Amino acid sequence: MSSPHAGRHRQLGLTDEQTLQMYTNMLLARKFDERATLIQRSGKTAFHISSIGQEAAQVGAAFALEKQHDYFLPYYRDYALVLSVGMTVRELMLALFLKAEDVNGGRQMPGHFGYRKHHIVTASSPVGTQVLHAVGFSLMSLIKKQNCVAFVTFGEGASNQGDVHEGFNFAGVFKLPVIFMCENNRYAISVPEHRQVAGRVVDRAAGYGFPGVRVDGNDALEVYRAVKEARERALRGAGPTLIEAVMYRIAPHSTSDDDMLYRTKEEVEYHREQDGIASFRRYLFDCGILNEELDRHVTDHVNREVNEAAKYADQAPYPAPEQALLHVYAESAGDDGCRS
Amino acid sequence: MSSPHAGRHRQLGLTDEQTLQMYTNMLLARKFDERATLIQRSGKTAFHISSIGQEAAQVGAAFALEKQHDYFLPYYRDYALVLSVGMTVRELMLALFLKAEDVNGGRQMPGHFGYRKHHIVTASSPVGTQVLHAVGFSLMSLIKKQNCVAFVTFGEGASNQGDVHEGFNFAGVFKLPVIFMCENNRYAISVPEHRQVAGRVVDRAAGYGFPGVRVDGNDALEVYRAVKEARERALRGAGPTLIEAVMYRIAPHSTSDDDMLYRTKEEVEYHREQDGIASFRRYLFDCGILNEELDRHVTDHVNREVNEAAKYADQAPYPAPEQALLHVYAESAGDDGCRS
Amino acid sequence: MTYLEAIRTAMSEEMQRDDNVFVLGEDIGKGGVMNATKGMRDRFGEWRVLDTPLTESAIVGVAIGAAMGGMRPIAEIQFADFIYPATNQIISEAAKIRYRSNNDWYCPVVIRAPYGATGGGGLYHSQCPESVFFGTPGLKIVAPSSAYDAKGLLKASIRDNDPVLYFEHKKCYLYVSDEVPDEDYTVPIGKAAVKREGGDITVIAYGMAVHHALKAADELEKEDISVHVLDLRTLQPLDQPAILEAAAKTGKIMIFHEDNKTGGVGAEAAAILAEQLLYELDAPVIRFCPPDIPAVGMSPTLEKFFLPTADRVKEAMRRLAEL
Amino acid sequence: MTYLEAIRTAMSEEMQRDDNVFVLGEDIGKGGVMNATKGMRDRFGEWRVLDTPLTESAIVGVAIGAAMGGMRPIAEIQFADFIYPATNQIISEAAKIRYRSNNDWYCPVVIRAPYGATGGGGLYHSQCPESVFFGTPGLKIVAPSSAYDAKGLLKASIRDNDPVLYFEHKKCYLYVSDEVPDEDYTVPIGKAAVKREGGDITVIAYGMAVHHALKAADELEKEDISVHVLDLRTLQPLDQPAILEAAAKTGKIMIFHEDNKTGGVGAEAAAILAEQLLYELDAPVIRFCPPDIPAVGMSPTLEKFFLPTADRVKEAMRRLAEL
Ligand SMILES: Cc1ncc(C[n+]2csc(CCOP(=O)(O)OP(=O)(O)O)c2C)c(N)n1
Ligand SMILES: Cc1ncc(C[n+]2csc(CCOP(=O)(O)OP(=O)(O)O)c2C)c(N)n1
Ligand SMILES: [Mg+2]
Ligand SMILES: [Mg+2]
Repeated sequence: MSSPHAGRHRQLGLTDEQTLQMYTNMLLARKFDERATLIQRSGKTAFHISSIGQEAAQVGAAFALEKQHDYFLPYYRDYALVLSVGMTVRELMLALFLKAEDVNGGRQMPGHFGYRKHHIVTASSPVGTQVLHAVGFSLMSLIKKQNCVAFVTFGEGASNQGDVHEGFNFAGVFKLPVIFMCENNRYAISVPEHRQVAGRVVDRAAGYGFPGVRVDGNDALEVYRAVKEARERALRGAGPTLIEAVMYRIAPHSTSDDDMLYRTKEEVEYHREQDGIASFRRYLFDCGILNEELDRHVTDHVNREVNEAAKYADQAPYPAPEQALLHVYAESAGDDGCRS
Repeated sequence: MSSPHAGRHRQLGLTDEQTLQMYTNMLLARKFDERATLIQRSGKTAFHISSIGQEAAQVGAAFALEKQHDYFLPYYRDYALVLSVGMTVRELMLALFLKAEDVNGGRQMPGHFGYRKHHIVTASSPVGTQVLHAVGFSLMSLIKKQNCVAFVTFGEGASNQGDVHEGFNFAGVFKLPVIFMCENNRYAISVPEHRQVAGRVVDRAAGYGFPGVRVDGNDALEVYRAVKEARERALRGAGPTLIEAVMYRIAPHSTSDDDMLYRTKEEVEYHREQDGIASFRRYLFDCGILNEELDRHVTDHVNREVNEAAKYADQAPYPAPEQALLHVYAESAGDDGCRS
Repeated sequence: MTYLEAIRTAMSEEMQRDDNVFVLGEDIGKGGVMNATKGMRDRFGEWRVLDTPLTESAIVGVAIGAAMGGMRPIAEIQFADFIYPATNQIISEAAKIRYRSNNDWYCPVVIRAPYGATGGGGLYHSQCPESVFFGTPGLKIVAPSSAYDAKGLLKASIRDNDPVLYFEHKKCYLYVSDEVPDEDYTVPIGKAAVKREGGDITVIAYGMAVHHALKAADELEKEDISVHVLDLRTLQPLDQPAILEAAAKTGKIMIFHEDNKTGGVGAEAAAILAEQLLYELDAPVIRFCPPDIPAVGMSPTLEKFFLPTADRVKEAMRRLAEL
Repeated sequence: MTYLEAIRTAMSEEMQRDDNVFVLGEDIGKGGVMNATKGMRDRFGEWRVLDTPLTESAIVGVAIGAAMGGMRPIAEIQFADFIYPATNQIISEAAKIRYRSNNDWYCPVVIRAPYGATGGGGLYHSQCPESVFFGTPGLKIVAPSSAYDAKGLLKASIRDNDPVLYFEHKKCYLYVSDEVPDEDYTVPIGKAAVKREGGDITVIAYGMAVHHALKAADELEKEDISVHVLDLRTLQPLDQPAILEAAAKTGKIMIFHEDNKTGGVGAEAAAILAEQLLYELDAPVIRFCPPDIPAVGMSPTLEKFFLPTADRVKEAMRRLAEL
């Protein structure tokens, strides 16, 4: 029995295979996340920051962009995004376990993505700074006629940082090919949206003369559509777009946070039921792309991948202590630094 | 012969006397400004930054606020504003000449206002920072139930600084009694508005959930009305207002600037004809508040004041060199610093 | 009482004493991510324990405005690593308000910044940003190492009529606990404290380094090496007489901090000695500090390599004593 | 060629040589408020001499993004006094990109900051903010004093694969003029230069202070005092061997800069001497710097009081020589 919406993904230009892949990626991110939480609780790792509730939007966005061509400036919850543009769950696990083989060499907290090969731009902790870098990449794209966009995400809390505003204005003045996506998960640690954001994030775009689009972050296809349109605008020289994807942070802020100090179980439960993965799964069932058997198969596959990755990362060696001294500066004048 | 608008000021609650005073203050600021430019050219002083073209808006705003009660956070062109809330032209001249008796003791560039007695808050050069201070004053007013507002101005260039955005958001979240007024004089040094501001300044307010009002900065009564309404909103707990007063910077950016590098004489001349003082003068004539004789009298008086102030400041002594060492910190633990 | 409780108590007592005192910062309503303000919102209400938007420049800038308006704000920066967006407000504004206005305005703001490594903080939750603000005239900087000083210096900072940057070491929060009297007291800003008397070498330190130094000194005592330990407590203005006195005592000086070596507070201390105590130095001055790398790596091996420990500092102290 | 022309020439030649090089900043299209980019927009077009909005954090942050994307941006801060809004982008981002990414990303950005007093600049158009950024590992800092070095160091900075903060002294712009060859050359980052050989005292300086020192040295020669002058040129990394060698030459060392004394680069230089050259010092190290007040007062009397001059430094040099 197919629902009235069953053809949505095809109308948007997505094949059945891509759509199934979207589902797989969401699931992979979710399973990674759940496992990472358990691993942290077991005491094996120091810290995990969860993305549960944000996977659908991230995957929707990623599929609207071009891998290894566009530039990605994710923030720390974007596991599903980076998995969709080239990172492996093993790499995420190596970061979680802070091992030498981690892209960042175990230097950074998990969730601080960066991978030149995949055009994932290195991230720091101070929130919002990456928005300006994204504008810089888009300026580069324009000047060097690279025909690519920069895609950057940030939380609704971070959206209030001065850098974000300066980035909006800079990109607006020069009509740069950049897509700003706010993952509005309603909390910045303990501070709820209404105590954090005056007005609405999406309405800020108008103040800079470019469109703001508010989408249901639990609806991967809706996000896909918005990002795809934004990308087309950007590439035809019409300038930036601000997308506000509204979702909910299901887990506490991080493994160090006790969210029951500032919200109720009921509120969380209510939102857990809106899960964007579950609804996407239903959609795939409706379309006949997924059935119980295939779903079991996908899930098994994902679980196996997560298992293997965790095992690998657990056993991988830590960086040698003296590694700490390397890479403050380029090793030689000619050293352009990148490994690729 | 009285024009159809001749009663505007009374409708707005301004007496004839106040309206004449507004005119006098504009004129005083203008004459100070012209004289300061000449003095600088003569080599007697180092630097002047002109306000010509912005007096009407400043006076309109000042008259809508309460002296020594509300807090004023002017920016460097606000001569007419500070003259209207308590400073004298002698004090402006002392600042221009950098003399010991200057409120700032000759330490700061002219145009960096500050006068605790008159609730004029000390200003620095980095643009936009004062917006956050204004928000702080309004927070104080709310917490301590002072029933006063903070009024802050800044240029359209400065409006892009991160601090301004953070201030808007902070004030919006807590509905603070603060009035933001952008004096949009179309240039930030050499950069014209369209290369500086993406979208329109006024439209940014909506992004923070409070009203934005765009007014003709050459129309003192229009600005008065907007600020008065904003003040009422603020005091009844309805939160901040952003006012964008559109005007034109008639003079070069400062005495160090050559504006013919980036705009034409014709453009300047066109705007000079829109002068807000001249139109206010015509309005007063229309209302029968001013006539040729009274105008001559007012002008003579203003000129005399400016003359005397210039002479006084010229002859006043410079600060003693060792004064430079004072007031880095409070002199004693109990020293609260202020002279009043 | 723990160092963390001392901070909380100081804030609470000052808020009780003076209605103008209030705290503002991110997540402080629920108690703060460090628990420094735990329970305070219930006691003082949400306007005096004010959860702000996630904007450090605004936290400091708004505090500056409120301070000029007659209040005594305590601005909490969630981690010292995130203080940089507020640099302009701190250096261009807070530090210069009294001076630029010729004493007409002043700015009694306290900025609390939890700093230093605790284990598992990585590059951006472990930094020691003292050196960025050190040497900014108009600003005072304190960095207590004991609960007693944490309370007394925080009270002094709140009552001070100039801006104070209050660096609280995150590792001290629960690790450090000592006697704190019930009565009201302050610890004067600008005064160092001798933490241990000794005759062979002098260690000048602040923050967690003081504890490592004391521990190492205890152990070295068994080897008949007698260590004099000076805790700077205030970084700006430095207590020059105390530095000179402590250094003159032994003539062999080690300066020890967790901030990077180059350009740190230790450079100034060493410079003061080179300028004013040259003829009494019996050995080259030593700065014992982490290497000049951007910050602490997150991986345990990297972190351990970076951080000074009592063991490592003991080695260095012994070598100095043997010179 | 003047120092200012040297800067302009270096930028123009590098832009000619490499399409990835471009300049961005406030008012640079019309030539910049200092004329550093005069005529360059006509030559290279408005995308390569890019007038930005009035937002320093964006100027630096966008430059960082473009640099990671393969370009070589030169970000102009209109006055060094206005660099502070960009502190977070400089310290948390530019300086840590290579390190935090384990050498996967790097950030070849140059930030030009006109600094120092010229007369009539007042508190916010005269500052020397070196000490704020000094001691930030991952960042390089240069501060040339001659036209030759200005050009050579700017070229080296543009070609460098790490972020460089380029402090250009505003007083040097037109005051300083010297031989600059037509051929392409660079001055290596990290190397100091002996500007004058001498045997009685050593002056270590950078920026305008070098010229005051040289002038004073010339005059002292008539009094038979022979002065050795070292120009640091690069502030980070400091050229330690050159500092030690120059200091050892005379054993009497004065460190001289326009930045405030406390926490300045001079503190580090003095600390290096106290650590590594103690036994060869014949007199206490002297730091000759302006007093620790927030900044230069605008009034001529205040400014004159604050600023070091050749006369005043000569006095101090003579006193050191006579010790
Ligand atoms: C400049 C800065 N200040 C404070 C923090 C500490 N911090 C980390 S995450 C966070 C909340 C971020 O909220 P939001 O932007 O909504 O993203 P979310 O975590 O909800 O996804 C805070 C305050 C930080 N990382 N950076
Ligand atoms: C943070 C900062 N950057 C740069 C400057 C240098 N500057 C002084 S005024 C000015 C232009 C300001 O333009 P706008 O805000 O429109 O005000 P206007 O001068 O036009 O009244 C600039 C760039 C400054 N004062 N502060
Ligand atoms: Mg959030
Ligand atoms: Mg303007």
